[in-house]
Amino acid sequence: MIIGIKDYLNEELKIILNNLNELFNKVWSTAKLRSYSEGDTSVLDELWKALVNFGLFEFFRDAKPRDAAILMEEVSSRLPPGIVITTIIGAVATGNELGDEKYEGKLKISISSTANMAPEAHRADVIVIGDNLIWKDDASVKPLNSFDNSMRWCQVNFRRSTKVGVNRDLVALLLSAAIVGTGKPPLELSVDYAKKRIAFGRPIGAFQAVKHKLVNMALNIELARSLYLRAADDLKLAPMALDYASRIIPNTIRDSIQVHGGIGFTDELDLHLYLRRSVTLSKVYSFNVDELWESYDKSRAREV
Amino acid sequence: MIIGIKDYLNEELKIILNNLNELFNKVWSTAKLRSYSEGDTSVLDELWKALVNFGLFEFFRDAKPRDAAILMEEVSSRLPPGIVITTIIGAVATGNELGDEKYEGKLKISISSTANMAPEAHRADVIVIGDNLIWKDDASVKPLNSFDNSMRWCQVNFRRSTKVGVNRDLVALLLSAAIVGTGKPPLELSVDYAKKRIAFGRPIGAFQAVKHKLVNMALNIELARSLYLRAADDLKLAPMALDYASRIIPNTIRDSIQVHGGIGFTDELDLHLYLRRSVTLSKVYSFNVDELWESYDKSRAREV
Amino acid sequence: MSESELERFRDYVKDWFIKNAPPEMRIRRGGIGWYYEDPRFIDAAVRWHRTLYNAGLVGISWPKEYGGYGDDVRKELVVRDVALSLGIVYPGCPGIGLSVAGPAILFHGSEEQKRRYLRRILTCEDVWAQGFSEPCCGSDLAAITTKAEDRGDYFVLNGRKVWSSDFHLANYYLVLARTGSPEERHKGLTMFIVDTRSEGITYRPIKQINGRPGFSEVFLDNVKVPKDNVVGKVGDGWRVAMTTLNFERLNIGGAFAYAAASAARHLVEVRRDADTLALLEEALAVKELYDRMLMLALRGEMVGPEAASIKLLASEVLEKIYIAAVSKLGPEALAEGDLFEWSFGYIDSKGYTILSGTSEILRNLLGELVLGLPKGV
Amino acid sequence: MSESELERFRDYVKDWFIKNAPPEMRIRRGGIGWYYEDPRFIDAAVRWHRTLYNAGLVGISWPKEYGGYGDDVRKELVVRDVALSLGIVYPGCPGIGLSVAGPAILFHGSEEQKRRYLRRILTCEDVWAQGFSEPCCGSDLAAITTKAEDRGDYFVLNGRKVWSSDFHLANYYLVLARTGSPEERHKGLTMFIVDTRSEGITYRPIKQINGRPGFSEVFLDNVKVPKDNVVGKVGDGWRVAMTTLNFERLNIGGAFAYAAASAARHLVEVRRDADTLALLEEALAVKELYDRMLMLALRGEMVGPEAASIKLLASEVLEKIYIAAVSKLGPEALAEGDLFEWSFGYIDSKGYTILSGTSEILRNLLGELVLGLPKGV
Repeated sequence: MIIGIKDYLNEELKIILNNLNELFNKVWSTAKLRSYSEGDTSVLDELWKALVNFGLFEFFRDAKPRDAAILMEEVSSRLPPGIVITTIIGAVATGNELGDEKYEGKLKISISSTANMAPEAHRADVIVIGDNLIWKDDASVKPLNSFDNSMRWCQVNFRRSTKVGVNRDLVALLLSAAIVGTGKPPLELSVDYAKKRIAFGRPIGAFQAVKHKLVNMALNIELARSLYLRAADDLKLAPMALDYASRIIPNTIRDSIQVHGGIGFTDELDLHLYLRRSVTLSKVYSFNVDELWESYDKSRAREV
Repeated sequence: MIIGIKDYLNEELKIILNNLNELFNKVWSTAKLRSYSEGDTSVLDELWKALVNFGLFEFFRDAKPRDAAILMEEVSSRLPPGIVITTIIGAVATGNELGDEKYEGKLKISISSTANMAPEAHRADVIVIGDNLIWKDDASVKPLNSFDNSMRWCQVNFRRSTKVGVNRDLVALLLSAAIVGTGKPPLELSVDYAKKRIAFGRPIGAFQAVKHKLVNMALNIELARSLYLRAADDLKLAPMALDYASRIIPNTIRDSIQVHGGIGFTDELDLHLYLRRSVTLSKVYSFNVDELWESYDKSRAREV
Repeated sequence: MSESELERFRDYVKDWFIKNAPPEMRIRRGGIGWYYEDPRFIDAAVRWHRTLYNAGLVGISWPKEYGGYGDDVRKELVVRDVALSLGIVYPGCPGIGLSVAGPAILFHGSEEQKRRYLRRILTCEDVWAQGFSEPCCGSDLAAITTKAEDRGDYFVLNGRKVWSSDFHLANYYLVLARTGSPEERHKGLTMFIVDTRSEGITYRPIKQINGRPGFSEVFLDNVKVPKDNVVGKVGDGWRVAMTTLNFERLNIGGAFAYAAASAARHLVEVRRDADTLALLEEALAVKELYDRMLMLALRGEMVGPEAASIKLLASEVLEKIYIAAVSKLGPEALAEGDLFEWSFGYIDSKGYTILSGTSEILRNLLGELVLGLPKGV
Repeated sequence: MSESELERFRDYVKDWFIKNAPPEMRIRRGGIGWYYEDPRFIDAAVRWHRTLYNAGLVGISWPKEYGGYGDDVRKELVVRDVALSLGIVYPGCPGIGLSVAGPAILFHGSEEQKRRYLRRILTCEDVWAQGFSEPCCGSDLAAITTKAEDRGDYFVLNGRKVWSSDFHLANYYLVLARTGSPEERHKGLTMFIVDTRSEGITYRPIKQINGRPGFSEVFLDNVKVPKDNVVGKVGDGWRVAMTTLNFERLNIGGAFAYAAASAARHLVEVRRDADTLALLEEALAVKELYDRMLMLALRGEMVGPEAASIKLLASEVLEKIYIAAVSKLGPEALAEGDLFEWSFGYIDSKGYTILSGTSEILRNLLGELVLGLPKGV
C-alpha cells in the first residue's frame, strides 16, 4: 500500500492482473479453500479449469522473471489450493524434462527441497524433490495432517526417479513473491478494520500503537516486495529475498491478527489462513546459511 | 521503575544506598565527570577519598554477591570515573593475591579479558588481564582516545606478570549490575521529560508511541535487573546476565535519546554519557558463545 | 522455611511428580500445558488436579479455613517450577477458578462466599468462567452495556458477553454488568456470580484459529441473580474487576513465564545459536521477574497494576520462542509428527498477546498507572 | 538510455572515481560519508564537489538552463551507487542546497529565483541551511512562532530557530515563518530565503553528542527580508515546507539507504552470522525501495508523503547496523584505531531517526496520509 508495483505495471500486465482478479472473484473464495482443506477436490477442479482457460500457466512459458514474480504475488494473494502454486513454480524452474504439458495445465507438479517430504504431492502427477523427478506411479504418497491443509505436506517414498535440472534461484524468486502475496490481504483487512472499529470513542486506527503497527506492516510488505523485484534482475539475490520474506511476512500477518484483537483469533475470520499459507510457503525450499552467503558473494561479484 | 529492588532491600542496605547517594550528591556530578574525561584527575582524587572514608571498598570485602551487585548498580548509575568500577570488580573477583589493600582503596585496579587492552589502566596501580596480574611498573600503558573518555581504553604491554585466579562469574555479575545502573537515570530523565514537554497541545508522554517506548525501557531495565539478581543466586548464569544486559541496556539508553528528540542529541544533556559508559562496560569482559552455553549447561545441571 | 528446607521440598516434589504424573499429563515439547483445552484431556486433567490437591500440591498458600494448606507461598513457586521443568501439567482444572475467581472472592467476597466457593475451586468441583468483555468492547471495558437491574430481591441481567473461555465447561460465571448509567463508565459497574445453569443463559462456542472451541459468546436474557451473589458492593465492580484482572494477569503471566522458560529450554536443545540464546535469557529474566513480583504481591496481599507487566512480557517472549522454533525447523514442524506441537504453539501463542488485555492496552496501563504518564488519548 | 548504455556508464564512472577521488574523500569502513561535518574536511569536500560538478557527475538530471546537465536521472542513481559502493563521498557540498533548497526553488520558486540560486547550488558557491524547527516546536511544525511582518517593501522576521544544520557554513537560510495568526496553524505560514549575513542574525553552535558542531540555534532579531525572497506565495509556506521536507526525506533517506547498504556490506566482511545476514537483506531492500521510489518521483515530478518511508526505514536499518557492529566487535571498536569509525557511526546514527522528522512523526504521517488512517490524537 506504499507504492505497490505501480513502477513496473505496464498496460499489458495491468490487464492480465485485472482479468485474473475477476476470474478469482468469480470462481474462488476462502469458503471454497476451506472445503478444499477438508478434502473437497471439486473446487480445485473448477478453479483449475478456469485458470487453464484463462491461460495462466501458459503466461509463465515466456514471462520475464520480474513479470512472473509479480503475477505469482497476485495469484498467491488469492489463496488458491497449494498445488496451483507448486505447479507454476515446478513448470518455471525446470527445463525441458516435463515437456510442453507443464504450461498447458495438463500436469500438476509438486516441488520441494526436503527429502521425502513434498507439499500437495497427493494431488500431483509429478513430484520434484531436489533434483529427483518422480512420476506419480513411482511413488507412494501419504498426505499428512498439516498446519495448512490447503497445502498439505505429504510423506513421499519413491521407487524410481530421473534427474532434473532445477533453477533454484527461480524457485526462490517465485516463492518469495508468493509469500509477499499472502501478506497483502491481511494488511488491507487490517487497515479497513482500524478505520471502522471504535474503542474509547474513536476508530482504533487513530491510536499510535495501532497506526504505527499498520505502517510497519505496509513497509514490511513493500520491503519484501522490493527485494524480490531486485532479485528478479539479479537472480543470485533470490535466496536472500526468500529468506527475508520468510522471516518478515508471516510476522506481519501475525500483526494483522493483533490489530483485530479477540476477533482476529477466531476461525470466523480468514487471517489465520493467510498465516498458515505464508509459513508453509516458507518451508517449500530451504537454503542453508552457507548457500545464502555463497549466493550473495556471486551477486556481489557482478557489482562494483 | 516497575519494582526496582524493593524485594531485596533490607534496612541495612537501604541506609547504605541512601548514604551513598548523599555522598555522590555532595562530591560528584556529570560536570566533574566531563572534566575527568578531559584529563582533570583532581576530581577523581576528591571522589576517591570520599568513597574510601565512606567505606565503599570495604563493604565489598564480605558482601554477598546479591548485595554487592545491588550496590554496584547504584554506584554505576552515578557515573563515577571508570577506575572506581574496575577497582571494585578487580577486588571482588580476585583472591588473596592483592592482599587487604584492595578493600582499603589503596590500590586502583584495572581489569579486562582482552589481550593488551584494559580500561583505565593509566590510572591503575595494578592491571588484571585474563589471569595475568601486572604491576604498574612492569607495564607500559598508552591511554587511547576512547568512546567514553571517563573510562578510557589503554594499550597495555608488560614485561612481567604473575598468575591470578579470577572469578569470571563474579566479574560478569558485577558488570551486568553496573550496566543496569547506567540505564536507570536515562529512564528517569525520559519519564520526567515526557510529562513536561508539550507537543501538539499535550505532554508527549500522552502519545502511545512515546508512552509505550518508555514502558519498554522500564521493562527492559527490570528484566536485566531480574536476570542479574537470579545470577547472584546461581553464579553460572552471570555470563548470560552480562550478555543480556549488554544487548538490552545500551539500546534502552538510545531510546531515551529518541524520546528527547533533537535536544537529546545535544551534548548539553548527559544522556550520551550514560550510553558511552554502558557500551564501554559491556566490553570489559567478554564471553564467547561456547562459554555462554557451557555456563548455562552447568547452571542447568544444578536444577531439576 | 529455610533455603535448605525448600531445597529438600523441591527434591520431594520432583520425585513425587516423576512417580505420579500420568502419561497424558506430560506436556510435549513446546507445549504450554493447557491440555484441558483439548476436549480429549479434560477428564484426565480434572482427575490430575484432584490428585495434586489431595497430595497437598494445590492451594498451598490459601487459608486453611477455605480448604487451602496455609503454608509458605514459596512452596507454590517450587511446585510450579518443578512441574514445568519436568513438562507436567500443573494444575489441571479448566477455567479461571484458581487464577481469577478465587482471588476475587478472597479479596472482595463476603465470608459466606468464601466458605461456599473457595474450597470447591481448589478441588475442581466447580469450574469457573469469566464474563467481562462484550462485542462492543473488548479493550474498552468501562464501556460495557450488559445491564443489571435491581428488582428488590434479585438482579436481572441482560446483555451479551464474548471471549468467555471454557464457558462450555463452567458451572459458575463471574459477570461484570452495568448497574448505573453508561455515562458513569467504570463507576456504574457491579460484579456478579452467576450460575451458568440459570434460566435465560445461552451460548455459542466460537472456534479459535487453533482449531479449538476455547471461548464462547454468551447471551444473558433476563437472567435472575440473587443479591447475595454480588461480589464486593454494588457500583464497586470496576475495582473488583481490576484486582481480578491484576490477579488474572499475574497468574496467566506466570503460566506463560514458566512455559516460556520451559519452551526456551526445549528450543535450545533443538538449536543453539545467538537467537535462541537471546530468547533463553529473556525467558529466564521474565520468569525471575514473575517470581519476584509474586513474592512481593504475597507480602502485601494485593497485586497492583504492575502485574500486567508479567502477562505482557511472558506472552511476548513465548510468542517469539514459537516463532523462532517454527522458523528454524523444516517442514517437519508443519505436519503431524514429533515436531508438530511447535506449530500448535505458533498459532496458539498469537492469542496470548491478545487475551486478558492486549499488549497495547497493557502498555497504556503500565505507562499511566506505574510510570505516572498522562492519560492517553 | 538502454540498459547496456547504463552499464557502460557505470563502468566509466567507476574508473573515473578510482582515478580521481582524493584519499581524504574515501570513507572509512562504516562511515556514512558526511565528512564535511568534520571541520577538517570542509575545504576538501567543497573542492571535491566542484570536481564532480565539472565532470558532469552532479546535477545530472537538473535542467540545463539552471546549470544542470538535463540528462537521464538513472545516471544519477548509478553515480551515487558507484560512489557509495567504492566508499567515496558524494557529493561534497555541506548544507541542504542540493537536497532541499534546490528542489524547493525548482518546484515553487519564481523564474528569477531559479536563475539566481540553482546554478550556485550545483557549484557549491552557495551553502544553504534550513530554519524550520523552533525550541517550542520540533515535531509540531505547524505551531512555530517566528513572526514575519509585512512592512510594505520588505518583511521583518523575529524569532528563534533550532537544529539548523551547517548554519555556521551557510550564506543562505531557508526560513519558515508566521505571516498569519497562531490560530491559523499551518495556514498562516510563509517560506523565505534569508541572507545569513543580514543584520539582526546571530547564532549559537550547539555541540552534538557526536562531538561536532553540526547544528545551531539561530536568533532572528528584526531581520529585513526583501519581498522577492518569498518562495511560493505568502501563506503558502506549509505547502512549500512539505514538498521541501518530502524531498529532504527522500534525499537524506537516499543517503542513508546507500550508506546502509554499504555499511552492511562492510559489516558482513567483519562478521557473517544470521543477524548480519538479516541486516544485509534489510539494507538491500531499503536501497531498492529508494531506487524505485526515486524513479517514480521523477516520472511524476512531485514527491509525495510516501518519501518519508525511505528516511524512516533507512535511518532505522543504518542504526541497527551500527549497533550490531559495535555489539559484535571487541573493545577495539571503542578506541582510536581501525575500527573506531564504527563507534562514531553508533553515536551519530542515533540522530538519524530524529532529524528531518522523528520516526514517530513519520509513522504518523505515513499512517494518515498514505494509509488513510484517522488523524492521531
